[in-house]
Amino acid sequence: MTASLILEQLLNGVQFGVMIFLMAAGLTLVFGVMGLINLAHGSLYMIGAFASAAVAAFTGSFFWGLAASLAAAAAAGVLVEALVMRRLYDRDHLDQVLATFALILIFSEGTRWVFGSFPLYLDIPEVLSGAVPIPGGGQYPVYRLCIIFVGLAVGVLLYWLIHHTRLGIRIRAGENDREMIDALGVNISKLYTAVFAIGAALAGLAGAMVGAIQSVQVGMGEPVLILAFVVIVIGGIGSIRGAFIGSLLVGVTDTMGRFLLPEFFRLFFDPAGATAAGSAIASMAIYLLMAVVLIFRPSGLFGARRVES
Amino acid sequence: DPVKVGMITTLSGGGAGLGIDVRDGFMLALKQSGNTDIEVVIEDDQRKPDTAVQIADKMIQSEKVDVLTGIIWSNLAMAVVPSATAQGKFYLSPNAGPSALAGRGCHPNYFNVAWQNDNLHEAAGAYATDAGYSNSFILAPNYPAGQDALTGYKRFYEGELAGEIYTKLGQTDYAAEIAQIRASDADSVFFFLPGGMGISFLKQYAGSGVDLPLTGPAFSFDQGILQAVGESALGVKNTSQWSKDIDNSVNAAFVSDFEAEYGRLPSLYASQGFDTANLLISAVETADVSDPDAFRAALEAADFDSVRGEFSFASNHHPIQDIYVREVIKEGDVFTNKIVAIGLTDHSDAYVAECSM
Amino acid sequence: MNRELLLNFAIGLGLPLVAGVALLLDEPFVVTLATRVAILGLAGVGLNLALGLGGLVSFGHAVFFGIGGYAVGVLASHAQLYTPVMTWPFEISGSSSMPAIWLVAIVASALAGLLIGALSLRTSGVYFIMITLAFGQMAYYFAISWPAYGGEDGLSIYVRNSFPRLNTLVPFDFFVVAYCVLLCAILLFSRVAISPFGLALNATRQNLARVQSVGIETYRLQLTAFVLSAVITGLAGALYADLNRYVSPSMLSWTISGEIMIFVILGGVGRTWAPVLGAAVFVILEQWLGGVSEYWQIFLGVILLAVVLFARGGLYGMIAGEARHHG
Amino acid sequence: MSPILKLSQVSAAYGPSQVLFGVDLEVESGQVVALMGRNGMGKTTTIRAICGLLPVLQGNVSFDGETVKGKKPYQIAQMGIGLVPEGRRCFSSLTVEENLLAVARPGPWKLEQIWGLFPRLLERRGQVARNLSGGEQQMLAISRALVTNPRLLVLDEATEGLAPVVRQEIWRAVVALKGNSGLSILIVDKSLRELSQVADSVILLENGRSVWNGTFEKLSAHLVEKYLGVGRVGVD
Amino acid sequence: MDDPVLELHNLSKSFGALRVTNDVCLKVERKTIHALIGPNGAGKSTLIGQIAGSILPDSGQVILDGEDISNVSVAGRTRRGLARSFQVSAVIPDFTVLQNGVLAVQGSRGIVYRFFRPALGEGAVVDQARTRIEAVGLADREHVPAAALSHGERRRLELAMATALDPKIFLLDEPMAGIGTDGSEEITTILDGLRHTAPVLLVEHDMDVVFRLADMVSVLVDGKILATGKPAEIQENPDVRRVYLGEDFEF
Ligand SMILES: Nc1ncnc2c1ncn2[C@@H]1O[C@H](COP(=O)(O)OP(=O)(O)OP(=O)(O)O)[C@@H](O)[C@H]1O
Ligand SMILES: Nc1ncnc2c1ncn2[C@@H]1O[C@H](COP(=O)(O)OP(=O)(O)OP(=O)(O)O)[C@@H](O)[C@H]1O
Ligand SMILES: [Mg+2]
Ligand SMILES: [Mg+2]
Repeated sequence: MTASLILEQLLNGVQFGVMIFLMAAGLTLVFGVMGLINLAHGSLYMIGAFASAAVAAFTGSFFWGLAASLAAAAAAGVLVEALVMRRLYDRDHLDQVLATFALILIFSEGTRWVFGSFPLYLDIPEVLSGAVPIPGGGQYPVYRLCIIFVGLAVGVLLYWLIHHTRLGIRIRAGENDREMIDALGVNISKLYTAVFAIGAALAGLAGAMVGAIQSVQVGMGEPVLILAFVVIVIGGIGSIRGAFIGSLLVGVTDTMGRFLLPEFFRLFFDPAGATAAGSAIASMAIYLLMAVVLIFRPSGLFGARRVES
Repeated sequence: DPVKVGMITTLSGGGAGLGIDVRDGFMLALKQSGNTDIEVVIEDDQRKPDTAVQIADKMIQSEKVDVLTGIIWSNLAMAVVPSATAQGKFYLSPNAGPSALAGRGCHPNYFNVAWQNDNLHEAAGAYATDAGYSNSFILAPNYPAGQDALTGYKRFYEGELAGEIYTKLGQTDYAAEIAQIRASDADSVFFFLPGGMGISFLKQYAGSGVDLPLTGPAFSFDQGILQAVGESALGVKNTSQWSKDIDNSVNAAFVSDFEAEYGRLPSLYASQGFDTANLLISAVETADVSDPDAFRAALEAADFDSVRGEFSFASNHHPIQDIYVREVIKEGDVFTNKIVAIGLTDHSDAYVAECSM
Repeated sequence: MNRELLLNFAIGLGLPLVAGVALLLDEPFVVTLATRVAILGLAGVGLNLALGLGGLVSFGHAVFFGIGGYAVGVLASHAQLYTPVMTWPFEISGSSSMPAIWLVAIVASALAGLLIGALSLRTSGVYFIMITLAFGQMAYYFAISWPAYGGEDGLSIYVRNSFPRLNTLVPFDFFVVAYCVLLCAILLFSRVAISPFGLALNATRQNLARVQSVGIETYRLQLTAFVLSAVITGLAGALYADLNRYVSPSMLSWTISGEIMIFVILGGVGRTWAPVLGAAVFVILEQWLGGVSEYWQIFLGVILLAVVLFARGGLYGMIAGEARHHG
Repeated sequence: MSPILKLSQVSAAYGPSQVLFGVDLEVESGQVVALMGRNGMGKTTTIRAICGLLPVLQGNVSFDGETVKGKKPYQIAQMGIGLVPEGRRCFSSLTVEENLLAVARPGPWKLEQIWGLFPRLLERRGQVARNLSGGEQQMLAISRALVTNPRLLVLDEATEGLAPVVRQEIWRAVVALKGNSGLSILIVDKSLRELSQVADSVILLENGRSVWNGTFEKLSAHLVEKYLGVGRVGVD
Repeated sequence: MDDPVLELHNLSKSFGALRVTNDVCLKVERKTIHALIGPNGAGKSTLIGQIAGSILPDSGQVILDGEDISNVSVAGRTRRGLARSFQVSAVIPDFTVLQNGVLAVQGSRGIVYRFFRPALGEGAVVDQARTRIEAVGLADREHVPAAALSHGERRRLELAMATALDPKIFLLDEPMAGIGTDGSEEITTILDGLRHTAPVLLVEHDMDVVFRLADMVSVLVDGKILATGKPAEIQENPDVRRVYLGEDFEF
């Protein structure tokens, strides 16, 4: 185990983190900022992936696929908001849980109905394939660098949207007190639809981008959903910066855990046992991380803390 | 009176493809046999053990089936088989073959028509040895099937291990593992990553610039899934007890009939479903299910034409069969496999001895 | 709340009635289904105590469900192999007697509840949901990769454990056992809901600061409720394992936590019998739709959606009207 | 001139429980009208009905000759009604400045004017509303309504929890507003003393009905006694 | 008479750069109403919060009846005899007026860990809750859920819950706010009566009430006690007039 390998793994961790952030970005907006519990986020992610796979296969162009993923997911988002979420704003959060759980069933099986039960083919475009050498030897896949870039871009865009545009301010106001912002002359429900669609589109984009180096299949969304919630909560609900830091933490923890823990356990156990034990702990690592963070910072790293309980 | 067969298999959610193929293969065989006194009820287990148990209870208690079959996943099999056989029902496994049911937990009424879980991995190990690999890097998910896989590989592989990794079940990003492979001085990589995990790994491996030879069991290179992997899989060696180019008339007929019937190439799972049905039919034609001992004997005889050619049961009711090494190729614009070697001949499994019957 | 009372009776009597009739018509599977409803309902009643009364939305109740299950699996498997569960510091041998196993399940899930609750209750709201989920996932991955008791393949207990003077392998007998446990839990719930403890718990759900300012230590209060809830769900897990004669990590997976929560919400949060109704409807839909089409889950989704959109407060809210206030 | 706001026989309910049983109310443009009544008589409910936050069952509400019945709250607000709600209801996680930016509409009232009226808010401009003191939140609520640049300002207990000095400021401001810019004001407040100085007319509510209206001069001690339950007009 | 029920020793609290409570010392004597007035944002509620324990001071002690309760939890302080009413009504919305009262009595009497008897079956508890609710004029609203109360009605309930605690001292944060014209009279008399059961630390912006009731008045400005004294003195204090009462203030 050399220093350069450790370095590369760190890089992988960060890279994975940014990838997670990309996957969580849409939910950061919808859940973190608008305060809606949307379990169907994973489904929107899946829709994006399937749309791009289908269109890419049809047109032969990955980038048309990308466009399609945005469009399809956004459209789905608008439908969900207008037909379901909107009716639940003044309800208990638990109703949103049940409703969006139902949406998962509908989307997943609906997708399977349309596209069949086998994974779809979606590969990275020629221009972005292959690997480039990185300093300190070793190679790094071009496409992963793209994902990092897009992830960062999305992060910046979100931050700007939420904190430096009137739209962002109004959305946050709506999250605080929907009735008041309405009574003061802002058509909040229109804005909510729009922003929900943006969130959905981001989920779709992530689905397409990440789907290309993973497997485009029914049920691909749920693990993403959980991961997204994890990073948002670690970072502190409502904080874009938090979600980003959270993603990096999770990415690095998970990668380094998978990499180092087995090594670590070899100091005590026989190789086979060490590998098993090490990877067992590694698979829990991110949840351990979340638990620890919340125990010491009950509202996440950057969450708003109440002074008066 | 007709023999009633209950098929519990996965028809919804992520793993549905496998269940559907088993079902289609099975039903094709029935259709061809024209055998009217086999009646089949099919239900979806959603890949949930408790649902599978519930369905099994239903089939046994109200539908009064004589034979159960269809389960894809080891953990579901473990949930259903022991209590079903304990209640005197027959179970024919078209896919899962957990070691527990092959060894100490074997049962007279339990027959596995596909393979014991370790088989394909053992063949991969044997192939690695033949191919002269001396320093393999091996990885599999951290759950029993994964642990069995690596054990199976090591059982027949004689070289060194450059590394041994258990990944997280359902893991989707393999950058870290691939980096470790690159850093190691391995001369070959063996991996068992069923379903989406395999697709992700292969794509990312292809993009990583590492080009060590890959070997693995058929699951990630099977007809259904292969198209999704695409180029990335070309040239990979994978082990399987069946391949559409196994050269015998039954197989040829099966492949063309299946394609004619369902408009797609058959998969490994389809072939297993097909064989399972034919085994059943052969037994039903020679014995009456109401006489368990006779029926069991008929099954043990395995007097049917398998698409795999030679086929017989070991004393623990698991197959004795050849296991082939296939290479992924491209025919026209379809990705598929062709046999390049035989990994193990007339191979049984490591648990026969433990089974006392 | 008159109609609520009627509905309660309808469910409370309907369940055994169905089972009884099925017995006469020799439909053992229907009895099994009724048992399933009773057990899942029981798990829901447990969660409802924390979620409905205390507003503690736990997304980790599968842990307790699973612990109950593994209590059965471990003890029974050791009993079958005549090996002790542990020999140090003191010897515990396996057992195949339900009451004994239940005791273990209760103690185990209480301890787990105490630990998880004590840590999780430092947070609140969505953070609480997620931290409980975290503990759930940890337990799940641990169980999957821990080889001792079968890992993901789980543990088969070939025969159901025994209950004095009953043959638990007979579906109806086992139903009786499960149903009686359910009744006890329901009784407990309905008493607690209106007790001083219930009142205070209910208040913490709505305004923590206020409850503290009248001199009540809310942390202790919520922790007590959480443990109570964990115990009930754990007991349900034990019964569930015996129903299936099988335990596996899938009992610990987040989807189970989700399903239990769905039963509660679908039935009507905070209403005594609601989780049972929720479980019943869910199980029936699964059974019935499963036959309709390969894509039956779409229909399930649509129906659930319809319920949320058109019925405030779940099915109970729809039939018996909104609760005057929870509990 | 026609009234800018006119309620005729308005009745409204919260779900099953009816609260308003016929409220008549008129605000001439440029006027200050006081809406008074004991606790729980329906003042806030009347205001909610005006702003479209509560459906009008019977009767009609018209603003500037145009009926507002059935319009969405934001549409009504955009017609030119600025609400200072009971209990402040600031956007708790937004900063003072964001609270204002969220709803600001073009017109004479800009942030500068606000900072002028409430220097305190300028000091706190970067602080999230949740952490503001009660009075600061009240100031913010008032400012928030002003920056929507309404033609009718609706104040529901807007001086609650304000220090006497600040309260006097507000009353001065009200007079000033009334003077220039022809702003009309509907005001709910308990301090008779100040109201008597600024209000052109009074409407008394009793159990959801408007039982009397007229000018302050006409408001006899007996009426005050009967409907406001006050012996001496606030002062002793 | 120097036998204070409540003593504050050098309390200080900062939020970041902002010094909200600045070395505050205060004594509340028995049988008195001690008014705490001061400009908006002076730090009154924060001070109340620190006394009640919901906000932790950076330094200083809170002494209740000779006992240092600086490290006692909110609930603990209440059980030791602090009763606090919130500036923003904090009642239990889903509960009826009566249930809110019962909750308070329950808490103060430590009747919580009873699982099997109905809460509303505890005769003594319910009776006490009732009397306190009647005292604030909500008798006929007993079974209305708090969420359905008008603002003023909710303020009354808030007060009732405080009195239901039978405390050693009341901390009342703007009890008059929102109380309508009619209420003023009524509530004022109630407060007036309170001093005989227990002293009151009264935060209030309604000067009519303050100067009618208070035995002592302390003026808090920017976290510091500017002045403490008899109402008459305070009224005449030029500083107080400038920063708080307003020059043209007359009582
Ligand atoms: N959300 C609600 N649901 C049901 N009834 C309500 C609701 N809000 C208020 N009420 C009832 O409507 C009546 C009028 O309430 P409203 O708030 O209009 O009174 P108000 O005149 O504003 O009193 P206050 O001076 O205390 O603010 C009260 O009796 C109150 O109980
Ligand atoms: N958590 C906090 N973070 C930063 N500043 C705070 C926080 N809480 C209060 N403040 C500030 O401290 C000052 C004192 O607040 P406090 O609520 O005690 O004032 P107050 O005397 O009660 O005023 P009012 O009479 O208006 O209620 C205010 O200026 C407020 O902005
Ligand atoms: Mg009001
Ligand atoms: Mg204050």
